[in-house]
Amino acid sequence: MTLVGLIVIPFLGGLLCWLAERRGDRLPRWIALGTMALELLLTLGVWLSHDFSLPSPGGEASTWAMEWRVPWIPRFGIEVHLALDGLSLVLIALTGFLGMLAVLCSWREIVRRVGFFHLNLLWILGGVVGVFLAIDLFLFFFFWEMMLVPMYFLIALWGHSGSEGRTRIRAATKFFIYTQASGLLMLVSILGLVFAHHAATGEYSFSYDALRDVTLSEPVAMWLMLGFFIAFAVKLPVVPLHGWLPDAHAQAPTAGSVDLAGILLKTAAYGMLRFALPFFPEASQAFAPVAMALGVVGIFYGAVLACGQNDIKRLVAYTSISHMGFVLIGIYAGTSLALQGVVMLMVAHAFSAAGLFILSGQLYERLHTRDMREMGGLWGRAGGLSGFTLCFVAASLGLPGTANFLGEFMVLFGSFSVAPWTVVIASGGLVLAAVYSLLLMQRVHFGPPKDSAPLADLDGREYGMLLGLLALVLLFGLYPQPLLDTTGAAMSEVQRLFGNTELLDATLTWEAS
Amino acid sequence: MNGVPLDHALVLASILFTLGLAGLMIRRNMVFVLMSLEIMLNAAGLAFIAGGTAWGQPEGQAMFLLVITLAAAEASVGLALLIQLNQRFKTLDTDAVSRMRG
Amino acid sequence: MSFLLPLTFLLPLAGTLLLSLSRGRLGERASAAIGTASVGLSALATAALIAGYLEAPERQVVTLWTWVSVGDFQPTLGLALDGLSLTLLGVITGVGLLIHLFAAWYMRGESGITRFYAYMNLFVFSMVLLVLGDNLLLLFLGWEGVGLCSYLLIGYYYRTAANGWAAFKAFIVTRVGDVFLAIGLFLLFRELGTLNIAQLLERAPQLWAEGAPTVELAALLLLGGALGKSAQLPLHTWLADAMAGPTPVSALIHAATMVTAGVYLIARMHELFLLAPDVLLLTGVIGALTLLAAGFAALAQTDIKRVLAYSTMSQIGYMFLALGAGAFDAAIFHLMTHAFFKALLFLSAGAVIVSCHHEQDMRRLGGLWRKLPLAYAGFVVGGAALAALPLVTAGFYSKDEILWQALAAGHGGLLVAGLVGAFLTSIYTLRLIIKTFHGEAKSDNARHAEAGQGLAHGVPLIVLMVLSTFLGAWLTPPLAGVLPDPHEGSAGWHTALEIVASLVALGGLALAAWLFLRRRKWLAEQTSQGWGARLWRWWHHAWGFDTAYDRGLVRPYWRTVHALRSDRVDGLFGLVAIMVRMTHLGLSWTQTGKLRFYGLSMVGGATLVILVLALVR
Amino acid sequence: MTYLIALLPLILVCATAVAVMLGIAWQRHHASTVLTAVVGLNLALLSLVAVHQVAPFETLLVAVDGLAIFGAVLVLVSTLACATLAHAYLEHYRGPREEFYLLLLCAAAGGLVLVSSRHMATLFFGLELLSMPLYGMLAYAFHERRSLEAGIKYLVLSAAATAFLLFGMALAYAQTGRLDLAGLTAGLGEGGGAWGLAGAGLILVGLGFKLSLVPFHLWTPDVYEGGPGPAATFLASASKVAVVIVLLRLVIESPAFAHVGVHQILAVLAFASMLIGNLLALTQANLKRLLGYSSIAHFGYLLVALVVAEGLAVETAAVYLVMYVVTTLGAFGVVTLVSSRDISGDAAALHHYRGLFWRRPYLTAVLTVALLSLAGIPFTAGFIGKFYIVALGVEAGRWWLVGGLIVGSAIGLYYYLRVMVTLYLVEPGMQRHDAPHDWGTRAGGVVVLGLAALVVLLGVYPTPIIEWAAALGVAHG
Repeated sequence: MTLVGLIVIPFLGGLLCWLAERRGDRLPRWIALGTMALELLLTLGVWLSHDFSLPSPGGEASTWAMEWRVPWIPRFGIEVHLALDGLSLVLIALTGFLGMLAVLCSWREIVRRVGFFHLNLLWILGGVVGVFLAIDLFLFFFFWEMMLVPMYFLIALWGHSGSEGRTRIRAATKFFIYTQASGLLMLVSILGLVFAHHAATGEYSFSYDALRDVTLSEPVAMWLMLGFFIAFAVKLPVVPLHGWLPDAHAQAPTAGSVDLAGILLKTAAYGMLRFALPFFPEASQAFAPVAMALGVVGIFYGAVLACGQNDIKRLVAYTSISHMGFVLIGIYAGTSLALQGVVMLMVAHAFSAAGLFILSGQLYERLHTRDMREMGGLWGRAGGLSGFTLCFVAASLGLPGTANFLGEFMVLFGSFSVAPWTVVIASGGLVLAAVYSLLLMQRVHFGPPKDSAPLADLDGREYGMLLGLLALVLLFGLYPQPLLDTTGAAMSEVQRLFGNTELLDATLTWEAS
Repeated sequence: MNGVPLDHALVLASILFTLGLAGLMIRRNMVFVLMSLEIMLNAAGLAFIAGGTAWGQPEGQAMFLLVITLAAAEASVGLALLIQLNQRFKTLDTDAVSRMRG
Repeated sequence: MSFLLPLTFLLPLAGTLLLSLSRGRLGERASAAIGTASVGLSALATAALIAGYLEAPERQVVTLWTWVSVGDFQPTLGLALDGLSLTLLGVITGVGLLIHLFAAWYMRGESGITRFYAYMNLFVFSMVLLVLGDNLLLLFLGWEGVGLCSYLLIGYYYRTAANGWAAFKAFIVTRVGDVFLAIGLFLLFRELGTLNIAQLLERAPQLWAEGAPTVELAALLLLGGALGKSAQLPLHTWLADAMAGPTPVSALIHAATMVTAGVYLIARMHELFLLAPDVLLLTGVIGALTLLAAGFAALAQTDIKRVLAYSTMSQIGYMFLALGAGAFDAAIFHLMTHAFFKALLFLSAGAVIVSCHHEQDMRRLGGLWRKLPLAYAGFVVGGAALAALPLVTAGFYSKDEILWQALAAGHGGLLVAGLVGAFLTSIYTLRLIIKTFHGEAKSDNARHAEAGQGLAHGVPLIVLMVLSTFLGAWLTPPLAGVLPDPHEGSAGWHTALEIVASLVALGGLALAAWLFLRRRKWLAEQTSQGWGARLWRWWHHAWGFDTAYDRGLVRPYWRTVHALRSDRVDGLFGLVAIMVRMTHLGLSWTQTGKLRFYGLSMVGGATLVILVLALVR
Repeated sequence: MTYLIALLPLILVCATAVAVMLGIAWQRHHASTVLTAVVGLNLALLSLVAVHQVAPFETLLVAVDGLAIFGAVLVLVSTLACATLAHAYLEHYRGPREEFYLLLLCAAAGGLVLVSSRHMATLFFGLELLSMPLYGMLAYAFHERRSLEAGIKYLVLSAAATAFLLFGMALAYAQTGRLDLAGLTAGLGEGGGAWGLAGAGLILVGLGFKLSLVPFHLWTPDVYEGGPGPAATFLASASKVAVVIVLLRLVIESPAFAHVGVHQILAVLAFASMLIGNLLALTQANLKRLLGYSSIAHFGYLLVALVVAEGLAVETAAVYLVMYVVTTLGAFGVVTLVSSRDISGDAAALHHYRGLFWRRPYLTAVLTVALLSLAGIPFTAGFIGKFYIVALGVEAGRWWLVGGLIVGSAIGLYYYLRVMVTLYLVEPGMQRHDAPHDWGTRAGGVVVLGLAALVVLLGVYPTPIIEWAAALGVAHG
């Protein structure tokens, strides 16, 4: 039931916020904050009370720490089937935490229709939690698509209109169409799997375990895998399919950007780890070089474009593309080190990107612009804001000691044995990461100040948020083991299913001989 | 059976039907449009009769009765609307009735 | 005693945290006090460690906790103390303390002292971690950390955009080297399955024969990292621009400690490099080239600090030369003495600059030796050490050791390069002193120079002066057992070389004195026209590397950025959207609203249907 | 007796129509007329339970089986909704109001005949009984130019389509000598001959027109836009359902009709309808026209079930129909309610709806849910429908159609979202034509709220509908 609670709490909280709107603006905020705090606490409680260490080596025992299932649509064997393992736990905790941040960072920014705003915000989070928990593919798809709607409203109604004719509604629509259309491809693939299973066993089932065991012919597996891959690639995003991201990030309100970068992008990586690789190990294996190449392209393309932006949020958005390139490489490298690195990088990127977006939002509140050409020399004016920017920029460029460094380097270390050249080229991205990160510093905080009047310093809420984020970035950068232990079992399961070990062993023995 | 082969009758019906269609597409006057419709319906009726006769069944003629009834009903409703058309638009030109488009 | 080891970096870290979390509530004095005290305490801890080590010279390892543990990948937060790291630790905290102290004088009255000390402490923290880390990943942490601090401190005067760009350049160029280092790490980990330095060095000879391609590659990659950090060709361009930072920063980071990290890295990994003789030789050649190129460039600078910057490159070139010759201990010895005398020179330069109201162009200085006696003394002592004045200076002993080792190892070319470099060093050093302190004051700033006062000003200079003399050379680094023993050679040759080197240095000084005191006009004429001017400009711009990089890399990159700025790939999808819209418009045109047209379309449709039926059958 | 029970719904509806007619003749009274109509329809709906007991039941002309009952339920529910909406809509109409219900009841009777027809005569009879009153309903507000235009257009084109259908029937009859559907299709399937073939084609054209499939779709937006809200609602829901049921019988129940060519044609029509319908709606600024285009696309999707015509096809079609009807009724219901105060034509232009949320949140919520459902987003009935279509396409390996559906719904999203967000935008100086505050307690409000609830409920818990449809699939598949 805890699992159901995890999903239902945000939805109920959202409704409450809406209803509380008529009692003033403060109440919905507190309700939303409380809801997300409850969610986080519940997750932490689960974390403390369950053992996420490695399951029995045979792997036959259930790999889930918690499970809950009831039939839903018996006609197709669809069930409400929720399950939790280390990976989902970490991501849900992340959702809870960033949810709190999202509520906090819109405390001042959102002044119109507060209740409805928080309804949307919490429903997104509820949908995301659903994605992380659903093990029935129908249910997964259900939540996958459902969470788009409140996100759409969030961007379309509370977003900022951008420069150069980019309106928030256009951005929101673009986001929606990209994700929805690609989602349908995934639905097609899911159904393909289901019917393949039906053909083999005569039963309809959308269950994870059942569909994982379906044997497919090679071309069919490849096509179905591509369906999944494209859906996740759009959301991650992988480069030719990234078009929605800069617009959506730039135009969304701060809370929306935080959620998008921090959590929604992670659902894609989660999907790949949970579904795309285990379902189609051979096809994924065959596809891995392409995927990794796309990852490399993403790293460089995102970095180069980030350098060319004038809008600070667009810059940060493109850096996300670049970072997700590393994630993609790590996922398809498939060694346990790389996969653990992917988890690390996801968490780290959630923090650093959230930090940067919150900072951009605070800058916007103070300067009423996101155009970096109108900034410059803020260091002396903006007080602690610049210092925090520096810290998060450092995290974003992968400075050792931050979680981002560990994530990136674990990915690279782990992938090097599988794809050395990819890693060598991708490492070049580290230089570009430094370029765009420091460019941000240079253009916003260094140089001659445009105006001498000091800006409002950070208040306690803002300071606390940023300090908390920073502390987490450093904590996971220096002592990540609790996190890695939690996801270790889940990742080794992925690695086992993905079956990259043979390949790895082969290369090693070949080189040793 | 009489000497008219089924095919001939059907060809005749087809010609009638095509005539009606052509009228529908060419004439702009609402009255002629309604007349064209009548011709088309009657072509269908003719075909039914031809078929019924050919197969020696009464159904064809029964259908013809239905068709006639329909034609009458349609004409009456059509004429009623025609009168309103004339009142509101001051014309019987169907092309004038094209305010809604796009 | 094991608690002392972490203290060496935890104290500066505490300083950083205290300063950065103060949110600007600390005053100037409090900030300086905290910043200096933390390093001072760290230096005390180091002193205790040194005492302990001299008593019982054995390797100490302290593991704080396992950083990450995934399969084989198990880097720890582990510290290892041996003679090599102890030497570096002493230099970092000792010289660091003096410089922190001096900065209290230098920075007085500036805004943002708290920030300055926070950065400085963070730097000391990172640098200590760099030398203490017992695995390469932790070393990399320190490595990048010092890079960040260097970036921040170069850009300390953020209001001038150029300073920011200089900092930017410094970070990016060193980052290029860092990427090589990182790839080297990947390679080593894949091949040897560990990042622990001791284990690496133990396993490497077991796996690889001397000169095996993989080990050559790994060494080459590490060398790439070292080149970036230590400003050696071809990644040297950032150091001269890095002088935009406050002068104590230049002294600490860009002379004494951070830039020598590359030397430390190679010395630390010397067993790997010994397995890769080609790369080792390359190291020496690069060192020789850098020392010459930077020596010539130093001749043609007009900014005090830039002269010193090129001189630093040149001296690190010596260290690389020594490494290339296999004389690792000589390199470290020179690293130490160089830290003393170059810090002294920079601090003296800082004293001059502040005294002269932030004037640092030699063409606008002059005649200061009476007004600024202490700074003058610092320059003379430091300059003498830099020029390796025989017998009385620390620089003589260390440089001599390098040249001798090069000879003993049979690298004649390197020896010649070293001697030529020594000659150049003498010339530019004397030029620097004469131009700055002698002749007439050439600007109001110089005429109204005010000598520095106070302990914070005097103590560091005097201590460093002492260390720059032969007294400093007595502090022999305890490197026995850590680094391979120096080459043995005949004592006769050694003495001969000492005499030759002394003559070269003295000859350089004599030539410089003659040129800059007697033939000033002739020199000015020669450098302002014809080939002389061209050569001068070429050297002034340090052989035009910057221009070449700008044209070859930077501008093409920005052109790419500009070309892609509007996200062309996304534009392709935009094209689809436009097509959809066009189709929509085309189709909307069919909604004419005309009854007859609608009928027509029905007939058309019917015809099609029937045709298809007929055809398919 | 069985006969009577089997035909009880039809009888009840006709009787209600007569009663309404007599009532009008005796004394005009809006509320009581509505009441009579609603009671009659409800009785008919209830009587379906009894019909269920005797089904399946067949005569030469009608087949009262599961499919017929299913169709009858949908038709009656739609009619009920229309009647209730009409009450709200006509409340402020200056002119005779009561006749509308008479027409509505007649059309409903036509629909009932149509869903159970298994003979050309009943097919034709039902279709005309369904269409003829619609002319009147569409042109009901004839003093309003648009309404009149809609009526005329529909009259002429529908009559032409009827002519096509009739002529097709006649040709087919001449070829085969049979008028019952099974026999006719069997005859055509055996070889047909040129006349029979042409006949089959023409029949398809006639039915295609009623379903507004591309290229017979041009009338749809004009008629939807011009017709009064309740009439358009009926046209979009009950009338289409009935025709689909007929087509379903025609294509699925008579395997002989599974002539290759027919399936190819249906596939092409489906593909074209999906794409063109959605493309046409792209920048549409009139909500009713937009819904018209959207319905073109939706019948394109639905047609996939008829193209496949095996496996899950019947089940898919049934589920999709339910989802579509519920959603469409909701969407049109809101439009009708919003328009109900407006004297000068229907409030269908998008700017009428700007910021509606901040004036009438619940109504907007209903419309939002309906639009989301049309777009096929989870948590709504439309998603289940779309899921079925995709599943069917995948199962049958009709990749082109699946691709068309994906592209179509991507395009579709654009305009659904556009409308949706308009509802929430605030503009200063917005024109306000507010509904009375007690709208929600009135019948119309209750109906649309109930429909929205149903849309969500079916989206979350579709099992009852699926089981019903699955039973149909077993019986007819």
